Amino acid sequence: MAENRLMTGKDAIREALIEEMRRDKTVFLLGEDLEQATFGVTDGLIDEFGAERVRNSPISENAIIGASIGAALTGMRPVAEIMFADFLMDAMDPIVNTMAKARFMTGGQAKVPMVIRTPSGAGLSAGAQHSQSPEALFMHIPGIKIAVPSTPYDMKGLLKTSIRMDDPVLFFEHKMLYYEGGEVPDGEYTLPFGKADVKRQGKDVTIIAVLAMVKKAMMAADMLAGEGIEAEVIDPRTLNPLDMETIINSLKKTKKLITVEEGARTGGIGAEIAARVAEDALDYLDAPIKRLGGVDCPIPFSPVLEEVMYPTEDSIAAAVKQLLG
Amino acid sequence: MAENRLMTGKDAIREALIEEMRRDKTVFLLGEDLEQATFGVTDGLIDEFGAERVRNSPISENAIIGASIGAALTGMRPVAEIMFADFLMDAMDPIVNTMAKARFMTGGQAKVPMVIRTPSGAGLSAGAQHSQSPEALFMHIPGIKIAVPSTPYDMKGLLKTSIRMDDPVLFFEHKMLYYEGGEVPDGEYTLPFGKADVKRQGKDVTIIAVLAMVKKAMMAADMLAGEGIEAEVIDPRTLNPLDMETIINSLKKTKKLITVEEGARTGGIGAEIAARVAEDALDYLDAPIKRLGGVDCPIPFSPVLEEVMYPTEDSIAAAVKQLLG
Amino acid sequence: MDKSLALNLYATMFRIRTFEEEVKRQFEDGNIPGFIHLGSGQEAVSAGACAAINHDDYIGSTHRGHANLIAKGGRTDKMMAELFARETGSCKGRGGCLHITEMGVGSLGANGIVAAGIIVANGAALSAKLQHNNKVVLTFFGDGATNQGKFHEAMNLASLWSLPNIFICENNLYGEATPLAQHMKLKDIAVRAKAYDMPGVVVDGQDVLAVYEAVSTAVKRARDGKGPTLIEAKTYRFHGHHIGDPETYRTKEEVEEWMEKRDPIKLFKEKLIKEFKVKNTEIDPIEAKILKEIEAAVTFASGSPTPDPASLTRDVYV
Amino acid sequence: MDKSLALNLYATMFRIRTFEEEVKRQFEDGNIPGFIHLGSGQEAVSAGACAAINHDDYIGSTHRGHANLIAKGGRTDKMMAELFARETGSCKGRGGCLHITEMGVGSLGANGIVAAGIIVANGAALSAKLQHNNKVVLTFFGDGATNQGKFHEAMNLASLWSLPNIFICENNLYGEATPLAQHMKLKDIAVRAKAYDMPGVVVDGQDVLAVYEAVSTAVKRARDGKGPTLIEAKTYRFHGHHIGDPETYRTKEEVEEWMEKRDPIKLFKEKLIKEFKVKNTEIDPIEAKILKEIEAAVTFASGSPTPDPASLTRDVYV
Ligand SMILES: Cc1ncc(C[n+]2csc(CCOP(=O)(O)OP(=O)(O)O)c2C)c(N)n1
Ligand SMILES: Cc1ncc(C[n+]2csc(CCOP(=O)(O)OP(=O)(O)O)c2C)c(N)n1
Ligand SMILES: [Mg+2]
Ligand SMILES: [Mg+2]
Repeated sequence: MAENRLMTGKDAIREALIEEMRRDKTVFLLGEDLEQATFGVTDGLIDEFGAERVRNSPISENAIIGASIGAALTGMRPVAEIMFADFLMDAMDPIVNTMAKARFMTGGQAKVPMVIRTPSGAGLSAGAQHSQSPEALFMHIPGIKIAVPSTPYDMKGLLKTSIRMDDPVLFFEHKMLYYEGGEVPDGEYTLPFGKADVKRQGKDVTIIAVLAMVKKAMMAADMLAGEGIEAEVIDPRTLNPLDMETIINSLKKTKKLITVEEGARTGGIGAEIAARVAEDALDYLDAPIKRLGGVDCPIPFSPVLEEVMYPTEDSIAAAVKQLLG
Repeated sequence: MAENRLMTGKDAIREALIEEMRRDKTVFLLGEDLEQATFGVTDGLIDEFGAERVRNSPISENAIIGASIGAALTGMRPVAEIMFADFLMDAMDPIVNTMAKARFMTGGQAKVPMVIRTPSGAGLSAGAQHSQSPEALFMHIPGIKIAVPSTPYDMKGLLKTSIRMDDPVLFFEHKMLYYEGGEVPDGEYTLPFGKADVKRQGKDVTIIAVLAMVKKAMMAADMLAGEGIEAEVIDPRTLNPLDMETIINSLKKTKKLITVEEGARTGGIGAEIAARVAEDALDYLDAPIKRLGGVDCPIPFSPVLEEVMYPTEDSIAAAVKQLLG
Repeated sequence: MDKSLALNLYATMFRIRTFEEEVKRQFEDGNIPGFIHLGSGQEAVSAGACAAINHDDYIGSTHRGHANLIAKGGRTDKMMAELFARETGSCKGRGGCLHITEMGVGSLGANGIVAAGIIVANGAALSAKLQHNNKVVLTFFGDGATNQGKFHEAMNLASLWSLPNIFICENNLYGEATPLAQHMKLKDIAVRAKAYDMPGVVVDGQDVLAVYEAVSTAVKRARDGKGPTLIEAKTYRFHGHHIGDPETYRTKEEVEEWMEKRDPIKLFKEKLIKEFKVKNTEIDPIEAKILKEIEAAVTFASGSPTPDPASLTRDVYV
Repeated sequence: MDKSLALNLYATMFRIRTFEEEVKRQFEDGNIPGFIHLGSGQEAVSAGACAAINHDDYIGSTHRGHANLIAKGGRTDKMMAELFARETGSCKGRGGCLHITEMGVGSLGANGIVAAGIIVANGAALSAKLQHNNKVVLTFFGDGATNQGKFHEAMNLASLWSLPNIFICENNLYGEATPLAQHMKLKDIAVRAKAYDMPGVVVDGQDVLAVYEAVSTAVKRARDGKGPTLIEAKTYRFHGHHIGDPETYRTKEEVEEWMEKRDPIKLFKEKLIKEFKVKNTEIDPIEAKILKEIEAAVTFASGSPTPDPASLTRDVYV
C-alpha cells in the first residue's frame, strides 16, 4: 500500500495539476496571475511547463472561459482558474449558456472536457464580493458537473478525475482548506464523481456537510459523542451528480437530517437535498429536517459580523440536540 | 368599484409602465430595441415619453444594468429590460455583485430603486439560449426582490409596486403570458410583495405554481374537480419575499403539497418551498412532497422534445392522483 | 484568381441564397418552427471568407449562421432537416437556426448569445497554436456584437497571444431593430482594431473577390504566427432580422436599392461574364444542380422523423 | 493656478500618503483585517482630478479606492474606522477597503470587482443628464481593468449617449502581479478611446498639475454636453498589490527608482517652492495638521465599537 504524506489542500491541488499535466500534453492552465497566484496554487508551475501551458491571462473572465470552451471543443483539456468564485458571475454567460449546453445543442457532436477551478468561501474578511460560496447556483444548470472537496485527499483525487472527464466541471476550492493539512497517499489515485463519503459513522442523526463545513460538522460530532450522541457525517463530495443513495441509506438508520453549508441558506444545497428527501424518503424522517447555512445576507467585511454569518461546530451541535431533544 | 377590462399581459405591463412614467419623472426605460421590441411591450412609448426616457441601448447587458444601478443610486428609478431572461447571465456580475449588495456594503448609505424586466419561459421553439426560466437562481442571492406574476392583473399591480420600491427588483414576464388575456380594473391599484394569491380554494391538495404553470395548475384543478378532488392552487406571486404563511396554512388543511415550475427541477423554486415545509411544517404532511418542474436538461429546439420538458395539466393532475393514492 | 475558384465562389453564394429563400418559404408554410435569421444579401462575406481557408480550419458563427456554415461545407440536407427539427438534422433537431452546427466540417457552433461565439473561437485558435497544426479560425459576428464586452475581451486576448483568429464583422448596418448610429458613434468598426494594436481592414462585403483577398491576406498573416486581423465587411441583410420582423426601422426604398444595386450574386455574375469570360451555359448547370440539391434537402427534411421524446436527455452529458 | 489651490493639491496628496502609510502600519500591527490595497505613489491622479470637479459631482472607484475618496473629501476618521471594521466607519464596518464609500461626498462606491465601478459610474452621469443638473462623474480604474468587457461597454455607451463621464485610467503598469505587456499589446491605453470616437489623452500621473489641467479640460467638455473623455495617467504604486504581496514580478530597483525620482509629492513640493514661491514655513503647518488628523483618525477608529452582531441583516433591504 502507498504511504501517506501530510499535505495541505493547496499542495494536493498543485500535485494533481502537475501529475495530470505530465501525463497528458493536452492539459494546460489559464487564468489571472498564475505565476504569482493569489493563493499560491500555481506558483512555479511555469518553470516546469512553460508559458505556453501556464497562461497568465488578462482580467477577462469571459475570454478565459470562452477560450477554454473553444480549446476543449478542439482537442485540449483546459483547466481555467477564476481567481475568486465571486468572479464566476463575470463569466456566467459562457458558463451557463455555452459550456453547459454545447454538447446538447449540437445534438451530441460537441464535448467540452474542461475544468474551472475556483476558490470560494469566507473567513478572510474579504467582504461581500470576495467571500461567496455560489456552489448551489450551478446545481440548477443542467450540463455542469460540480466538485466540492473537503480534504486534501478528496481535492487531489477529484481534481484528477475532473481533468480526465469529458464533461465540463466546476471545481470549488474552499479558501480556508488551502492551508489545512491532511493525508494524501503516495502514487496515483482518482476519486469518482457521484459517490458521497461517509466521513464518520453514527446512528443518531445524519449531517450532510460540504467544503469547510465538513470539518465543523466533524468537530460537532466529536462534541456530541462526548454526550453520547452518535452523528453520521456525510460529505457528498460532488453536487452533480449527487449521491442521494448514501444519504437516504443513512437516514434509514438515523431518521434525522441536518444539512450544513456556507452559501446562503435560501436556495442552497440543503434545499435540494431536503426536497429530495421530502419526496423520496419522507417516511424515514421522524423529525423535521434542519438546514444550516449562511445567513441570507451579503457577506460583511467586519470579522465580528462575518463570524455570525455561518454555522459553527457549536451551532451544528446545538441544532442536533434540538432535533433529538 | 372600478370596471374591469379584458387585457393581455403585454398590455397590462405596458399600462403599468405608462402610468408610472406619467406619475414620476424619475422613472425611465432602457434596454435593447425598445422602439421595436421583440415582444412589443414598449412599442410606441417613445412617442409619448421621448428618446431621453425610452433609451434604446446597444447590445451591452453589463452597461445597461450598470447604468441602471448608477442612475438608481443618484435619484432615478430606471426600469431596464433584458430582452430574454437567458441574457441575465450576461449581466450576472453587476446584478449579483453590485445591485444586490450595494446597500449592504455601504452600511445602508445606498439604495438601488431599480427594476429589471425580462421575459422568461419556453414555448416558442427558441432553443436552449432563449427559453430558460432562471427565476430560482436569484432566490439564492440576498438583496434582490423577485416578482413572478401569472396574470395581467398581477403583472400590472406588481410592476407598479416594483417601480415604486426602494429595493432592486427582478421582474419576470413569461413569454406565453404576454398574449394571454385577463381582467384588469380601470384605475389605480398596486399589489404587495410577499403576499401569495390563492387562485383556487380546495381541501385535498395544495398546488404551488408560478408564471405560466399557474394556468396549467388551474386546468389540472378543473380536471380533478370533475373527479371530486378539490385542489387548492396557490401562486406565491413573489419569490422574495416568499409567503410561506399562506402555503403552510393551506397545508394544514390539505396535508399534501405539489410544486410546479418551468425552470429546471433541481435547485428550483420547489426545492426551497419543499425544504421550508420539511423544516417548519413537516407534521402537516401526510404524503411525500411532489416537485414538478422542467427536466434537468438544456431546452431543445425541437417542439416534440420541448413539449415533454415541462409539466402539463395532465402531468399535474396525474401527480395529484398518485399522491392521493 | 482562376476561373474554377471563381465559379466555386459563385456556386457557394448561389447555394446560400437558394437555401435561405427556401427556408423562408418553408417557414412561411409552417414547416419550420422557432426564430429564423436569414443571411440573404450577405452571401459574399461567408463565401469569400471560407474560400480562403482549408477544410480542417475552423469557423465560429452566430444566430445568423446558415450562410457561414454552408460556405464552410455544411450539408444543406442536414441543415434543412435541422431547421425542420428532425432527428436527421445537423444537431438532431436540438439546435435549430440559432445553434446550427456541423462540427465535422469545422464549425464550432452557431451561438445564439450575441458575441458569445467570439470568445469560443479564440479557444480553437489557441488549440491550433498549442497543437502546432497551423490551423486558423474565422470568427463571424455582426456590427451589434462589437458593443459587447466579450468582443473586447476576445480581441485583446487574441492580439496579446497572437492567436490565429480572423475576426470578421458582418456589418449589415443594423443590430436587430437598431441602426448602427444608434448603437455606436463610429462609422467604421475596423477602427476598433487599433485598441488592440491589431490590423483593421474595411472591405466591400458585397464583393466576394474583395472579401476573399482581404481574408486571404489575414489568413497568411495568422499562419505566419503574426496574429489576428479584424475585417469589417460592409454588407446588408435583404430580409428582416428574423422572418416576421415588421422592419419599422428602415425604408422599403433602402432595402430595394440594396437588392437592385448591391446584390452580391448579381454583381458577381456580371463580373464572371465580363471579366472571367464565363458563359451563361457554364453557369446554368451550376444553378440547376444547386436548385435540385435544395429541393432534395427539403424532401429529405420533410421525410425525416422527429426526435424520439424518450431521447430527450441523451446528450446532456458524455 | 493660484497658490491656495496649489497648496490644497499638496495637502490632499500629503493626506492620502499619510493615511496610506498609517494604514500599512496599522495593518501590520494587526489592527486592520482583510485585503488592503494602497494608493501610495498614485496620489497626484486622485488629487489633481478631484480638484477639477465640485463637491456635488460624483466619483466611481475601485479596490484601490482610499486615495480617490480622500481626494473627493471623504472623512479620514470614518475611513480609518471602516478599515478597522468599526460601526463608526464610513460603511459601518460592512465594506472595508474594497468597498470604502462615503456617498455624502459624492462617492458612488469603491467596487471590488475589477471594472464594475465603470458601468455604474455611467449611470450617475446618465442621472446628471436626465436631471439637467450639469453634474459630472470621474471614474477611476486601473490599467488591468481596461481589458474587461465592462470597460468596453461603458466607454461605448458613454460616448454614444454623450454622458458627462470622465474615464480616468490609473495606469500603474501592473494589474496585480501581471505587467502591462502581459495583459495588452498597447503601450498607451488612451488609444482605446478611438474605438468609441472619444478623445483619449495621456498625462503624467506623477504631475498633479498636469492631471488637474487634463481633467479640467475634460470636465469642461463634459459640462458643455460634448461627452466623455478617456484620460490615461501614467503612474506607479509604491507598495505591493495588497499589503503582503511578495512582489515577485518587479525589481526592488524599479520601485526605488520611482520612489526617488517620480514621487508625486516630492516633485510637487519642489515645484511649490521653486515655481509657486511657497516657503517651507507655509508647508510645515499643513503637514503637521494632517499628521494630527490621521493620528486622531486612528484614535477614533481604535476607540470605536465593533458592529453589533444582532444588526447583521439590518441593511440588506430598505
Ligand atoms: C447577449 C445578447 N443580447 C441580445 C440578444 C438578442 N439579439 C439577437 S441578434 C441581435 C442583434 C445582433 O446584431 P448584429 O450583431 O449586428 O447581428 P445581425 O443580426 O445584424 O446579423 C440581438 C440584439 C442576444 N441574442 N444576445
Ligand atoms: C472581475 C475581477 N477579476 C479579478 C479580480 C482580482 N483583482 C483584483 S485587483 C486586480 C488587478 C487590477 O489591476 P488594475 O486594474 O491595473 O488596478 P490596480 O490594482 O493596478 O490599481 C485583480 C486581478 C477582481 N477583483 N475582479
Ligand atoms: Mg447587424
Ligand atoms: Mg494597475
